[in-house]
Amino acid sequence: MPSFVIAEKCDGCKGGDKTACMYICPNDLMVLDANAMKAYNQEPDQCWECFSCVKICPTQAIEVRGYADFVPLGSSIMPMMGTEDVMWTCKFRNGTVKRFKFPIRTTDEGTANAYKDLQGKDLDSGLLSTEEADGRTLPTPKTV
Amino acid sequence: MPSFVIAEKCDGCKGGDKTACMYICPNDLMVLDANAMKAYNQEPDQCWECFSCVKICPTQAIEVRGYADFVPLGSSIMPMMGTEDVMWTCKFRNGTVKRFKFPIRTTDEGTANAYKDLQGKDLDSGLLSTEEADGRTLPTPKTV
Amino acid sequence: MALPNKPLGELKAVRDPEVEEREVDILIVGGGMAACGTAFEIKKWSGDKKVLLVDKAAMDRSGAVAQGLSAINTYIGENAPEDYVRMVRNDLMGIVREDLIFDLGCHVDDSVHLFEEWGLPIWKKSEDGKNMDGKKGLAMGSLKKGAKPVRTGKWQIMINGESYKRVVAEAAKLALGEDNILERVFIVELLNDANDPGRIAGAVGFSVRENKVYIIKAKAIMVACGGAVNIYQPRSVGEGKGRAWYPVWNSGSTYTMALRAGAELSMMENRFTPARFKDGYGPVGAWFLLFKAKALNGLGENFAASDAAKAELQNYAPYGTAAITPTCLRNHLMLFEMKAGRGPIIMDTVTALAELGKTMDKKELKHLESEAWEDFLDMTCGQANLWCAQNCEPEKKNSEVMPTEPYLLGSHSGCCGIWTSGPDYDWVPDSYKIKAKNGKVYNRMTTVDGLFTSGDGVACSGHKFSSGSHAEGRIAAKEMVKYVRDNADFTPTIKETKDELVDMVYKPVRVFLDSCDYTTAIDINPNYIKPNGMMYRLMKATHEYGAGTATYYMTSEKNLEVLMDLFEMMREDCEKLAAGDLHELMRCWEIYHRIYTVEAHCRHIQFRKETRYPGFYYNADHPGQDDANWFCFTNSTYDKAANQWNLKKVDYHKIIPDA
Amino acid sequence: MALPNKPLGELKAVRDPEVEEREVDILIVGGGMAACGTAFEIKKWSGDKKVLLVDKAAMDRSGAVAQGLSAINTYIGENAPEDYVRMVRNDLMGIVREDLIFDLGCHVDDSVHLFEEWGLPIWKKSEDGKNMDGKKGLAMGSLKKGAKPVRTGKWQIMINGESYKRVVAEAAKLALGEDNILERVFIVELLNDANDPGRIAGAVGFSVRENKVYIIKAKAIMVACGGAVNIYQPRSVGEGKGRAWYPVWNSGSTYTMALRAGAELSMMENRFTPARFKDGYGPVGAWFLLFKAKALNGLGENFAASDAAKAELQNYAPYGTAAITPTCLRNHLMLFEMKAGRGPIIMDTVTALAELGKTMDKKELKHLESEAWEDFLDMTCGQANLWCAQNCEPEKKNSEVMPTEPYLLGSHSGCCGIWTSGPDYDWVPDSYKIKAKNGKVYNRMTTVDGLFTSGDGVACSGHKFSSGSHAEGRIAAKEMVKYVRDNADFTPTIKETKDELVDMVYKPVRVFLDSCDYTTAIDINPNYIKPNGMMYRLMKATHEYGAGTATYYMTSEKNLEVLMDLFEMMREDCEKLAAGDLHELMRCWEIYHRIYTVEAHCRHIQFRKETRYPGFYYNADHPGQDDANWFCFTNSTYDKAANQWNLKKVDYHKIIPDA
Ligand SMILES: Cc1cc2c(cc1C)N(S(=O)(=O)O)[C@@H]1C(=O)NC(=O)N=C1N2C[C@H](O)[C@H](O)[C@H](O)COP(=O)(O)OP(=O)(O)OC[C@H]1O[C@@H](n2cnc3c(N)ncnc32)[C@H](O)[C@@H]1O
Ligand SMILES: Cc1cc2c(cc1C)N(S(=O)(=O)O)[C@@H]1C(=O)NC(=O)N=C1N2C[C@H](O)[C@H](O)[C@H](O)COP(=O)(O)OP(=O)(O)OC[C@H]1O[C@@H](n2cnc3c(N)ncnc32)[C@H](O)[C@@H]1O
Ligand SMILES: Nc1ncnc2c1ncn2[C@@H]1O[C@H](COP(=O)(O)O)[C@@H](O)[C@H]1O
Ligand SMILES: Nc1ncnc2c1ncn2[C@@H]1O[C@H](COP(=O)(O)O)[C@@H](O)[C@H]1O
Ligand SMILES: Nc1ncnc2c1ncn2[C@@H]1O[C@H](COP(=O)(O)O)[C@@H](O)[C@H]1O
Ligand code: SF4
Ligand code: SF4
Ligand code: SF4
Ligand code: SF4
Ligand code: NA
Repeated sequence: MPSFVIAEKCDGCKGGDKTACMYICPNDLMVLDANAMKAYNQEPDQCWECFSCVKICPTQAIEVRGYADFVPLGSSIMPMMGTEDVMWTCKFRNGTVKRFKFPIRTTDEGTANAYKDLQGKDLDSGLLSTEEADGRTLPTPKTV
Repeated sequence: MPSFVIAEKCDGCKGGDKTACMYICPNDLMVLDANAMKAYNQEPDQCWECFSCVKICPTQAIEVRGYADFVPLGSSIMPMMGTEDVMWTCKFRNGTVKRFKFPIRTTDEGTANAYKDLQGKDLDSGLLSTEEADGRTLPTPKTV
Repeated sequence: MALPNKPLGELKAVRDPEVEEREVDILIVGGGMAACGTAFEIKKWSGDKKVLLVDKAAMDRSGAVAQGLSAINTYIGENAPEDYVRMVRNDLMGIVREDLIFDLGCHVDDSVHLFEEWGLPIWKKSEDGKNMDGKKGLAMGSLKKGAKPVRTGKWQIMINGESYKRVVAEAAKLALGEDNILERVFIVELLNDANDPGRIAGAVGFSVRENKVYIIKAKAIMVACGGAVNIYQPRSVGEGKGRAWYPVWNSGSTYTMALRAGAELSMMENRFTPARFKDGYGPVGAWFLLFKAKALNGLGENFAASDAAKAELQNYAPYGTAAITPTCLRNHLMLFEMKAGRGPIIMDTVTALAELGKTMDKKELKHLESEAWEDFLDMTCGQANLWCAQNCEPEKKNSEVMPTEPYLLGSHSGCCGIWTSGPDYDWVPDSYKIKAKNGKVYNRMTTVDGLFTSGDGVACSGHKFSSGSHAEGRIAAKEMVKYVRDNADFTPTIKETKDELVDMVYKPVRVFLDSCDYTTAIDINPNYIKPNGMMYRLMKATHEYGAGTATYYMTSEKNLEVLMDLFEMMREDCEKLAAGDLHELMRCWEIYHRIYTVEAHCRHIQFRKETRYPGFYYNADHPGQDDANWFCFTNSTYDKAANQWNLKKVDYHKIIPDA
Repeated sequence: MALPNKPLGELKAVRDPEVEEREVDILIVGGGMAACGTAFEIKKWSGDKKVLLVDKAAMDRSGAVAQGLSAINTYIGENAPEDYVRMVRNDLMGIVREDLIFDLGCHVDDSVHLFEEWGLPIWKKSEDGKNMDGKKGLAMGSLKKGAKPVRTGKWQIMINGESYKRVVAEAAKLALGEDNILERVFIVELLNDANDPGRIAGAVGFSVRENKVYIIKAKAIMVACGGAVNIYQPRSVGEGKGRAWYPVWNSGSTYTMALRAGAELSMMENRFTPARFKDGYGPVGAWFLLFKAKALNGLGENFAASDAAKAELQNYAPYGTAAITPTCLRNHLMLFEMKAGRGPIIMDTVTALAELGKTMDKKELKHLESEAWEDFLDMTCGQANLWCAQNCEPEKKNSEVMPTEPYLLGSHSGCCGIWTSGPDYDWVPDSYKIKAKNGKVYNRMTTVDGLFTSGDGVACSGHKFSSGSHAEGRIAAKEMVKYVRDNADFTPTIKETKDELVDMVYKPVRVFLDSCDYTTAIDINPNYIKPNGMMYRLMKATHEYGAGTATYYMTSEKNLEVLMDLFEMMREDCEKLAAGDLHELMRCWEIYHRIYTVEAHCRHIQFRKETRYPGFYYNADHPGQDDANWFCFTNSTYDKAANQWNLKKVDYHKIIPDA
């Protein structure tokens, strides 16, 4: 299910030298043609259809079409990312449309508690930093 | 085992609009880049390794390298066409070289007897034209 | 670098091609062995009739023999044509058209004699019984004059066939005249007569060299476009997809075009999955027959000679117990080993050559080595390179053999194809004679009036090979002329308008041009599918559900049901095939032809509720042979207006008694 | 058009890259679940030590969780860690490292609690026992505070995990600091200490964004590059090659780099060939466990519940007869049906949803439908699209399931990987404790001093999944700090010169530049091989000889022998790998890593003369389990100077008694 870029919609991330799709693709597939200022998938047969590029593109320029190997034509699925939810539009080959909304995160982006101030105490114990802070003790198994 | 063209050796058949390799490839793979005046195989994964292009190229610019799928690197086989014989040079991965010469035809090119003057007589018989000329009769099987 | 959203190919396709209309008496579609036979023969009979031959490639190297051949597998010689029928019948598990086979057996040698006259080097036996190559052998005189060929089996003779096709094409072209030949034109569809849909009236195709559509009217047409390759996933799926055993460029045009024109196909369930040297697909016949090599399983056993194998062959008596084990059963035994994990199967070239070498001097040994390499270099060059790459000298190192992916063909050791009329002899059963509208019988005519076939196109008569295909093309040539003579007042009329035909042929180009700018990469576009993508889709479907190598050639009722749905969707999606250049336009039509052909194959398997050819395919729900219900032909037609397949049983007649 | 002999790719490779040298205390290679755990934890202990994390991709979406996940498969919760050990032991047919598993079971929940705090939506049970999604479920409070998760099985909990990786990476990056992170740098090789080859001293890699080689010295290194994918021919071989079940971009770097650095691997014969929805590779766990669906064979039978199946499972007691059938045996039963031609195997979604629907109102039904789709949309989007393309609504139409091609991994339901030290507790058997040169034991340290691993890298301890991998990365983080503290006077020294390292990393670029002008097409050149070609070569070899899907996962001694020769030639031919751009340079190194990894896998299969995991693979020459000889770990090392593999047996210890 390789991703493709809709020529008209892609603005090359306005010329930033690190486009969103290039930045995100875990398989290094998305590249920018600097002359055309448009992106493309350079190796469609290595695309995992992970939709990372689709979800991140600021102009909704990226979609995916089913792998030729086994996906009949005519369907599509497209995510719309919000801050809290993702909304999926699923179009069937026969025209049926289904929409689904799912939560994606319950906190604001950037606010994950990294426990930056937490400093571990006993480096020789088996406890992780937060476990130590919680005062946990480790069990010993009943062995044979 | 896709064919490839050695850039330096190909002269684009001196600019004829019908190059030898394009003319012959049974799978329509060889094409000429008219700007570069050099040929290339446009669809290597549909090459039958039939060597037709290799054999016909007037400058010996075409060779074949084993399909990546299953052929270890380093070997080569190369035909040299004569009017009566073909001479093969077979190089092994380990350096061994074998040469073989085989007849290819026992008459001069262009002289195949097409029996142009032979006209059949009895269109309603089962005999082919040369059979009729030879005075053959057709057997009837012993049936069950 | 530019965006990769430009059409590839050096010859871009344009929306509106030129159109060239032609009108001839006889049209020959194809330029292979059969068509060359037709081309050689036809002018001897046709007088002032107009004949045109159209080949998608260049006749010098088109079709299955492009690369050459190292043997002619059908030469009757000193044998009786009755025995030839018996051999073919046994190899194909009893159900064949004995009229066609006997008829072919009566003519094939004449073509072989012509080949020799034209310059094809044929090995000869010297007076002291040694093998002489085709050049040295000239000293012994010609076959026609009684010189002895080098026989591998009872029917096969050895040649130096590197230029086999060039020689045969030369005679064909000289006989027909260059003016009557169009090369690099791909025929897309046969056209029925506007006034009589049961009759053929023309064909439509296009040039892969310029933007031009050809509309050709004809009274009689020969369709001889060879068999079907790359309809199943091959054993190599990268670059190696091209390395099919049979010619990768033959795409089932024969069967699909006939089917869509309304012709009846027969025995399309039959297929060929030859055992070949693994991956390189080099021939094994010479190794088994000439060099007397044995195939061993992973444990080093000559499994085919084991008691277990003999017992298994008993289950398929009388075929399995005949002197020569049928090709499918040879595979069956091999597959049994492979499935049990007793692979790889090894051709013991080392022992074979050592045995032969025992009675040979140095020079003879050298000659023997050369013969072994010639077998590959004259017909499967890549196998020779594979040996080089593996550092394999056959006298020192054995090689693996394995059955290939399935092919559909009617001239080699398979028998699928188009149902044709037998000759109009007394001894031919009436039900084998197709009556044309005028009440007459034309040998090798299909059930569509005026449409003939030969070579891989003729059903129920395998083991013709190169020589038989040529002879059959000649037989049909004469019959076509007869048909045209008898239908002198027929004027072919085409229902479709010129524009409708151009719209059909160039549809993939328009689909492409309508949408190609939409995305930034030319091959990934939601509005169309490239033929390459459709090819993968087809291959995966048949591979997995249609008894491909994925399942060791096993299918079942349920799997076939799934497959039929997949075919239907593929054919719907073919409306969105897209071509940016002329080469790709050909690929579009090829995949379209492949889909119909392999669908016919799988529908026949589905219809025949038995496993007639163990080793070629298995139907898990109907594992054995069922002679009570299925000792018959299965024939199919397709109604293209209604998209409807019809299958039926057709009686078999035994003509030639057992020996 | 220009000749197609120009290098592709937007970022061309140049002959002489820049070099950046770095020196840190701790290097984390990888940025997936495990590495994020390490990154989160390490600064809590490391004080002023320098830490660097290097990921080939962007941590927000790198590794296996890029696409999201719809469940966390390891959450101990109300269960006992002892039971967790028993479950893993049974699923992996008895031979596992119970110390590692128990240890993991003690820490995994802490990571899950963090995930929830960071914002990962986790489903909850409402007071009346209904399922609430991760947003609505917030009302029930957090897991840590005692809220009840929605359990599918005993160990799995449902989440809305679309942004799982983004959330986890955010915390990791905040904790470690952007300055200590290098993205888009591919690590090629780990480097041993010049003075002590049994110790790790650094790593070398390159940027895929600019022509730059990184040489990084470190005292302790974590290698956590995930599992290995596309080492066997996948079930789709065209565009669909990318649609692996596990992440196609994880290429065995973990195993190969460790192996080449001298680390001992263990249980590399283990593999995972999960049953998945056919082709789309959508997860089945929720369907079996949450929706209670059954898998049917082609005859409509619930084959796994048949008497024959029960009898078959008896053969693998006690594993086969446990309450939960081991994953490999579930496959085994399915394969038996498929091989007999009783496919396709169908997940009966229609009946399952109808059953559940019986007790539901309209709104609940709608929610159920949404849950079914969410399972795909949150982790295997393409499967959802496949349903759309097939017009498949799971309440109306069933879908096919099938086992995939083999994957190598140590965190999901497989257990291959690197042999590591257990924790230094009294109850841990001595032979499970690896002593560093200083005599101390560092949990999750490999047999190479200073080299640690976690997640997919740790052998003999499967069923960690996303949560366990994260927790394990945290465990190892602390141990690495301890190691650095204890080895304060160690100065890593690299034997190879800067030039030697650049020569090694950029060799494919130079091979390319030396020859690329020779032919007119960039991919076909006799002087080099592109990584894509080598990938096909590898996949075909393992597919056919190494128990790939070609043979229903069957191999044999003979087949393995052939395969070992093929590997050797592949590794020789890797000297001619060629890269025209930076992306292709990564592909070169990936295929290199894949070859070593899968060779290790196949050598382990060859060494272990039994079939421990029927359903994952079969050795035809050793079909059964042989507890007398093979109830042990198998460990391997590779001597890169001598190109020599060494395999041995290692004792297994039962720690946790049966229940
Ligand atoms: C490929 C191959 C074939 C053989 C063998 C080994 C190998 C590796 N072996 S061994 O295995 O035993 O080794 C044989 C052998 O040694 N001896 C022998 O006699 N025959 C062997 N064959 C079989 C014969 O070659 C075969 O029986 C005949 O060639 C069949 O003749 P014919 O039916 O005419 O098919 P063709 O392939 O020659 O020609 C097809 C033509 O059609 C053209 N074409 C196709 N589609 C078209 C379209 N749509 N429009 C226009 N033209 C369109 C083609 O260009 C071609 O001209
Ligand atoms: C792909 C996938 C995975 C899972 C599932 C379904 C699917 C479709 N399922 S279900 O089936 O049950 O549905 C699970 C599920 O629902 N629940 C669950 O908890 N876990 C599941 N997993 C398993 C977990 O995801 C898995 O256990 C962990 O992610 C393993 O963690 P780790 O060992 O860290 O591997 P990683 O893939 O996350 O990260 C690898 C990193 O290495 C980088 N990398 C790789 N090579 C490198 C190199 N040479 N140089 C530099 N960096 C280099 C990668 O970029 C990445 O950062
Ligand atoms: N083992 C065998 N026994 C008998 N005939 C064979 C055998 N192998 C090949 N042949 C025949 O030899 C010819 C060439 O075989 P092949 O190379 O398999 O196409 C065909 O006529 C085959 O039927
Ligand atoms: N049929 C089953 N029986 C028991 N557990 C299963 C079954 N299918 C999947 N699982 C478990 O459910 C989780 C997710 O499964 P999967 O989707 O197969 O990765 C894993 O923990 C599996 O072991
Ligand atoms: N229902 C089954 N599922 C999986 N394997 C089976 C089953 N029944 C038998 N087997 C295995 O299949 C092989 C052949 O068994 P049988 O057909 O009973 O001789 C043996 O290895 C059995 O262990
Ligand atoms: S993220 Fe979207 S807009 Fe930006 S370069 Fe990629 S496709 Fe174009
Ligand atoms: S879908 Fe995923 S793998 Fe494919 S191009 Fe987009 S980010 Fe890359
Ligand atoms: S035949 Fe040879 S010289 Fe002529 S265009 Fe082809 S490669 Fe070039
Ligand atoms: S070897 Fe044959 S198929 Fe390949 S390009 Fe040359 S002529 Fe065409
Ligand atoms: Na979920």
